[in-house]
Amino acid sequence: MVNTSTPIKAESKNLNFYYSNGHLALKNVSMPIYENKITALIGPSGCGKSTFLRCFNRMHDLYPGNKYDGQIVMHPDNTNILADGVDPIEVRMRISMVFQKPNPFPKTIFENVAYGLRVRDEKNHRVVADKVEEALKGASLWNEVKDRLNDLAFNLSGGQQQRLCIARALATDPEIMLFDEPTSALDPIATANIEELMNELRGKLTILVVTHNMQQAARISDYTAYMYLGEMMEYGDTDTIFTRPVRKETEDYITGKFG
Amino acid sequence: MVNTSTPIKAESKNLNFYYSNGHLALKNVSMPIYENKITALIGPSGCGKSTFLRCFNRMHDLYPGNKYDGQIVMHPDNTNILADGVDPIEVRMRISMVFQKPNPFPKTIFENVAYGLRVRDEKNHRVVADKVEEALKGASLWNEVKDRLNDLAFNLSGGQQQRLCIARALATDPEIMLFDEPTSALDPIATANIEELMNELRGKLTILVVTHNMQQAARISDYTAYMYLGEMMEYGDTDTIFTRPVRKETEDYITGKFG
Amino acid sequence: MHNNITELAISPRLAKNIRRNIKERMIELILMLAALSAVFTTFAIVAILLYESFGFFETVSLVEFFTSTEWTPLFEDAHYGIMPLIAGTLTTSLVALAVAVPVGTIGAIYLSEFASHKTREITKPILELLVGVPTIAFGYFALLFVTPLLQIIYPDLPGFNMLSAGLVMGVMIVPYIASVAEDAMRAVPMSMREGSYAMGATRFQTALRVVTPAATSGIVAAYILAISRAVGETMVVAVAAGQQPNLTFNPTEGAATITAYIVQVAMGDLPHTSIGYQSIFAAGLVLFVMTLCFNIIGYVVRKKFREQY
Amino acid sequence: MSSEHIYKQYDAELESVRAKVLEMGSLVEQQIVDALESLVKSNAKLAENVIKKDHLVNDLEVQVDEDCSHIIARRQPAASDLRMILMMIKTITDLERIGDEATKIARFSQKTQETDRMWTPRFAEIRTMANMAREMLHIALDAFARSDSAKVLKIAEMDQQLDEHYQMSIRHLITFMLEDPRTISMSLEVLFIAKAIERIGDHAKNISEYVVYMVKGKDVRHISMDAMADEVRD
Amino acid sequence: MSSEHIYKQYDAELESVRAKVLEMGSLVEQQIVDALESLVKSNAKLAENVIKKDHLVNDLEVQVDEDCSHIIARRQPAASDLRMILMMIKTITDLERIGDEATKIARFSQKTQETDRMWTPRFAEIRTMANMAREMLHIALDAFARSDSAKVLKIAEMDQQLDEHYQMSIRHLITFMLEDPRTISMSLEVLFIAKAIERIGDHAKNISEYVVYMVKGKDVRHISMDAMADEVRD
Amino acid sequence: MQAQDTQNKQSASVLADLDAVRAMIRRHKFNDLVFAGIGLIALMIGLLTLLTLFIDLVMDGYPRFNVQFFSDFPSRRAGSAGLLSAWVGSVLVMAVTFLSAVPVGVAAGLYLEEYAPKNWFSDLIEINVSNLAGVPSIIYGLLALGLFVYGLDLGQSILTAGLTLGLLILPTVIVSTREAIRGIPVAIREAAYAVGATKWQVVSDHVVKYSQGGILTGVIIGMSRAIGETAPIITIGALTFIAFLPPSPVTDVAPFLNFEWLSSGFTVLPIQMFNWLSRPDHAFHINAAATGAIIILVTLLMNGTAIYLRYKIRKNIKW
Ligand SMILES: Nc1ncnc2c1ncn2[C@@H]1O[C@H](COP(=O)(O)OP(=O)(O)OP(=O)(O)O)[C@@H](O)[C@H]1O
Ligand SMILES: Nc1ncnc2c1ncn2[C@@H]1O[C@H](COP(=O)(O)OP(=O)(O)OP(=O)(O)O)[C@@H](O)[C@H]1O
Ligand SMILES: [Mg+2]
Ligand SMILES: [Mg+2]
Ligand SMILES: O=P([O-])([O-])[O-]
Repeated sequence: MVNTSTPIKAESKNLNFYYSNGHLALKNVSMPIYENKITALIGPSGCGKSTFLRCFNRMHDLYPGNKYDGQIVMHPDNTNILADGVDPIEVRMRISMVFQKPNPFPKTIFENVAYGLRVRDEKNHRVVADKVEEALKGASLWNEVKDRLNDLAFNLSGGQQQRLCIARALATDPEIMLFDEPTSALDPIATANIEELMNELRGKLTILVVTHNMQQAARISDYTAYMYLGEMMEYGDTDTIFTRPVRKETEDYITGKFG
Repeated sequence: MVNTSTPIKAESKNLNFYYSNGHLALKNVSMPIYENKITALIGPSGCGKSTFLRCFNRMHDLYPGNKYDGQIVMHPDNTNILADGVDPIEVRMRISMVFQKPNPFPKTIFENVAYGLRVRDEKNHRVVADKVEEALKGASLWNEVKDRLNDLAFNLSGGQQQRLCIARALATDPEIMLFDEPTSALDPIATANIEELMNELRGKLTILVVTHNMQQAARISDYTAYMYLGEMMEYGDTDTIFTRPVRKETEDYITGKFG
Repeated sequence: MHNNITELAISPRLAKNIRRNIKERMIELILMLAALSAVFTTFAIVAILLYESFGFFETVSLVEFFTSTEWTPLFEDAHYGIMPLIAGTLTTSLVALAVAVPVGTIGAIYLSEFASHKTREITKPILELLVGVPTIAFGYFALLFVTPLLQIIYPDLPGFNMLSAGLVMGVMIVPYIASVAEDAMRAVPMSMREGSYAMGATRFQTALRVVTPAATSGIVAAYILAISRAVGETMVVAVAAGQQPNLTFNPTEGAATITAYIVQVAMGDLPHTSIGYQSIFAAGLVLFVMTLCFNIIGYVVRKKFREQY
Repeated sequence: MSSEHIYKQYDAELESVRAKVLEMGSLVEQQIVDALESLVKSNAKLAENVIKKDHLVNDLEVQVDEDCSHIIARRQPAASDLRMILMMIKTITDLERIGDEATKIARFSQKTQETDRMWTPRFAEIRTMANMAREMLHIALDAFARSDSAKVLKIAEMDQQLDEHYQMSIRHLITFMLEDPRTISMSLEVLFIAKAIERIGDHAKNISEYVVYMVKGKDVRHISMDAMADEVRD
Repeated sequence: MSSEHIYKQYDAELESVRAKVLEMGSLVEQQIVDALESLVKSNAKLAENVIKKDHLVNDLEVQVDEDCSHIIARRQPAASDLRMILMMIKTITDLERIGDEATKIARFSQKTQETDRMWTPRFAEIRTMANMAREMLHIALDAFARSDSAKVLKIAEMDQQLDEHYQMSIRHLITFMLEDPRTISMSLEVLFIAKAIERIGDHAKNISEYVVYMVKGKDVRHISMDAMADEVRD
Repeated sequence: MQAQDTQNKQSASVLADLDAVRAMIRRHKFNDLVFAGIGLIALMIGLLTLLTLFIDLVMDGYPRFNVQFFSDFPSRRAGSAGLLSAWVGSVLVMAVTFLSAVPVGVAAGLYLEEYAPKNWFSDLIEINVSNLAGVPSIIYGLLALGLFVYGLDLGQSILTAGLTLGLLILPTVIVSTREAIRGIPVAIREAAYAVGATKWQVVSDHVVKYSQGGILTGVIIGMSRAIGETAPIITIGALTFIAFLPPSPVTDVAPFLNFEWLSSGFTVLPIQMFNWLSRPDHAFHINAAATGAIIILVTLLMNGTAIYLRYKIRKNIKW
């Protein structure tokens, strides 16, 4: 069912996750993330989608007391990014993230996109300018902002801001991009633009996206994983999941029989 | 196309609306609201859906400088609720509203539902208690809260809070209920519950609902109006609007060809 | 037919309308009068200051007021140059700011970005307590604790000096700046920080490059409000800096500030219409105008910050 | 169908379409029975009835199609719900065709009664075939009603038998015509009836194949019976 | 199809299914042409080709059905998009049937070549009919490709003519058989071919009716030609 | 084999990159550490000062912590001087302050948030309030001196002092009232209006109720500021040596209330402290220290209460 000829970019193996209050939010989650494909995570609220996603860039390390147990192995180098010896900052340099609400920095458009490079001590102006342009083009934003790169990012519309955040993430050449409900704060038109953009990134970038909106997962993803109560209930290619899921739970969720 | 045998409960006639900054947010909007049916308003963000909805309970009167021009006629008494002589408070006693985000008062569950009665100077304890129970039953919440009516409303989940707000509105026996994106702050399961509840209210109550979510309009409404840039582009029964709309603009919006 | 029925149903409501509306109007009127008290107070302040200063400036020319380098209104040989008082005020304020701005800002950054949740929860209230300590206590502290301490290091320091008054005032203002600046930084949404961390930034990079710029106007507002407070501060300087008008910017000397002068005059029982009595209003007017300027700037900056989030 | 949707209305809508499809099925089944009865018993009234009732079937087809399109537009069905709807959209086309074939038989029946009654012997074979086809349709509809995908095997087998019967009856008819050329015209009518019955069997088989799609999500059209058995089993 | 969807992928998916349907259409059209050619020119190879290629049509049917179900599940089509998808789901069933009928003709063609060549005269009529049916299919597919609902009227008219041709050819065949009972077996084959062609016409008409549904959102099945003309016009 | 090779190479290059990256990260993290140290020191400065200040006062003043200190009038002899007239004065002045500032402040806050139309008039009030909050306290003293003492001829009385401090904390009360009200979401108001409530019903049933805690916090903070306020009281000319108590507010004859105390002369705690502090005799400095410790204790208690209240409110209300 799953196309096995596509290389695997990352793989979670028996991943458990405990929040600082002891809550076990992920239970033995194993799944592959295929290279240059879009993988969507769906499931009812509180099932652990965001928790799972945020394991990939060790975002949980920002808040003390959280505990990982299990592995997330990146390929081709076979690094377990959850291992104790691995610095979260190093992980975040390889794996970018785009958040639910557009969160541009209070800087100019240019500086927003350049931020990742500055953090990486890139001093060469030419290199920075080129990268910024490339990233903005990649995020389909270049044409709209090329004449006002020095405007404050806050002056952009919500959808543009979100594309700016995507450009910011793109500028650092990440190996994987994480999206946590990237459109739930946007109106339908901006949503469609972001979805279309993700569609264009497919094939160039490995994407893992959490979405509340089942239909969105159906529209944009190649593979879909259905999570429930911290467990991975079913994983498969999107066409299959949406037309003939294997498990009753998935079927019920997809056809609106939960409750 | 539109079922003309259903009585009309209210009707907007050539309604224009100006915000205090002079912005003309509604342009000559005319449409009927059929009795005991669900009418949905859809359209891109900023098209004036909420503005239109809030004319029905004169919510705009709370903010000075806004101006109505045109009529909203209620039947059977033929009152133009926008007329100068009509007290907005009186209008609000006939037409209830449920908001985007659940907004219970920081009071007990009981007092939340009873509030509308208190405002109407209802002093009889029996009457109040009966009405509250009835309203909570009407909002499918009674079974979940009957043992803790004196708990603070904030202790309920988001979906329950929204149903509490519906109960609060129901308790005053409104003739029309307005819903302004009632589920956009809720997760899919709570959303489905609210939609199912609205479905149960159909036939007992006239409902006007604004929704961002086209599919929601498709699921729950009997009639659908498509608004664009403050104008009513198309109005018709929901089946027709979603399978063979007349206007190109509606078609494009519904099939996702905007942009 | 229909119309009749509904009219009957509505008319008792209409009757209630009128009573209801009168009640609503009355309440609004009362509340408005209360709000006007603020305007009244301002006008009263301005009027009193102007009125009494008017008497003062009938005797003293504005030129002398602003150019004379001596302030001895109570002496036989009276001079009316406000400059010494302003110099004293500015010097103590600058010393205070020199302490409060760096300490307050760094403290704020540490609290909002580095401190653990627990540290923050404990430290923040203590800082707020510091704001509540009566200034007279700080005056005592400056005069009887800090000055002797400083005299160990610097034996020539006079008993009344602006340095110790300024230093204590600085520490007194630290929580002001730290608290307001930290609020401003905390108002920067967590999502923005997560955005930065997600790019691989460290805490310090995030604090310096993202949080601080985002909170700039809030932090600046904190500084300005702190200046205004330093300028208007009375008891610390009155107690510890001495009450001798002295045109100097050397903090190791003693000097009177505007506020200290007013206290000094008010302590002695001057006759109501004397020039000495009037002089404190003239000095007060100057002080009022200075703080007003800072307040307005601070207000504007803070408002701008509020609009941002 | 097992658990219920959160949206009761949705359940109701699906149920209503499903009921219409089943109603259409029984209408059509009755048409087959009546058409045959009219043929065998020379009951002109019955034949007329079959023909008159055809519009009911047509109306139901249009209705179900419209209902299904409304459900798709309004409910965004997925997985089993979607498969059921697509299945029904296909099924009604076949049911409508079966109705047409039944009507065709009824028309021949009317004609036959106008002419002579010498054909009764041939009817025995036709009757067997018709019963078989009716049985197939019945099983297929039952499989739909019960979401029973396994029945497709039985129906496929019956369809093969029916085809054999049909081939045989054609051979018989040819012999018949050769023996007595005066019967040619009449024989042709019988041949068309046989052909119609054979088609009914085909349509019933189609429906049972759709049931497999609905239940298992697998397309078993155009594959061998062995392959089909594999698909249905697991 | 006029303006573009915000989702280019969606446009691409719709276009791809549409292309498959059209491909299926031309495959089937070619099958008709080839089957007839093989019959007329006694070209056994061609006949075999037609039979061999039938699986291509079947495969396309399965593919389009799957694609459409995926689009419905993933894109929640509405309005014209939805109508187009439903239309295609129906259309391919008819196309597949046309393919079957063409294959059937090809089979007869093979048989005919094995036996004798005395039947050529009858082929003239068959040929006319077949051309007509092919023409109808062509117009229907063209109407689909161009979203031209008006063509349904022309096709309905042609279908009537085709039906008349068919009735006539049956009468001719009966006369023929009566004249020379030895030809009965062969005549029946020709009769089946005629019948197949008549069915092709019917299927083409169905497709053109679906086009009306796709373009106008109106169901013009089972109604009189006049009513149809009304619907198409406004 | 080949594939294996390229894969190895690829991972090798990734790892080489990683070494550079790791070195960079180490550098960055060192900066973190340095700054954290500096920050901790900065915070300690404030906290340690407070601690030292308090300990200093307590150590200096501890000989005077006894009952007599509270029950004696001031005296020329440091050893027998007490705080009686000062703390009674403080209590009475605070009463006047509370009664004058709170109703007016809350009403003004309500008007500004709920009633005032958005125009030049409300802007005027707004700017006034925020400016008043920043006006140095001594200016209030001047205002009171010109207005209450001489203008209205109220004299250097408890009433004058109370009203002065009332004006002084008025902006605090108004601002905290407004902040508290502003914390109530528009949605709550609209919800109440939507079921047909009138404006006053909305204000009294909801706005006032839900902002009580916030207002109370503001009032306590304002009062604690007033209690330690020295400059304005000096300015209006409070007496520094008072060996009598004002007439009692409660009497034994009807109507049991007596308002003479309002116009009585008075002193308050901080004035007493300032007075003792200004004397050259070190013995009086001990009295000053003891008084200072007491004032700090009182204000700390009040502030502590306010902070606790705020914390509790924040925890309970999640809009
Ligand atoms: N910081 C936290 N501390 C403790 N528990 C948490 C924390 N964040 C989330 N949880 C819990 O972990 C579970 C999974 O949360 P998570 O945010 O991953 O869900 P989600 O699937 O992303 O839901 P949503 O769709 O609402 O974003 C939930 O039960 C939640 O209550
Ligand atoms: N208070 C206001 N003052 C001035 N203009 C306003 C105000 N509120 C809304 N508008 C404008 O009126 C138009 C209609 O707004 P409205 O809120 O009714 O849109 P909407 O269709 O409900 O959009 P949404 O889906 O985002 O809620 C918009 O252009 C908006 O900018
Ligand atoms: Mg067969
Ligand atoms: Mg025909
Ligand atoms: O629909 P058919 O009779 O041609 O199978």
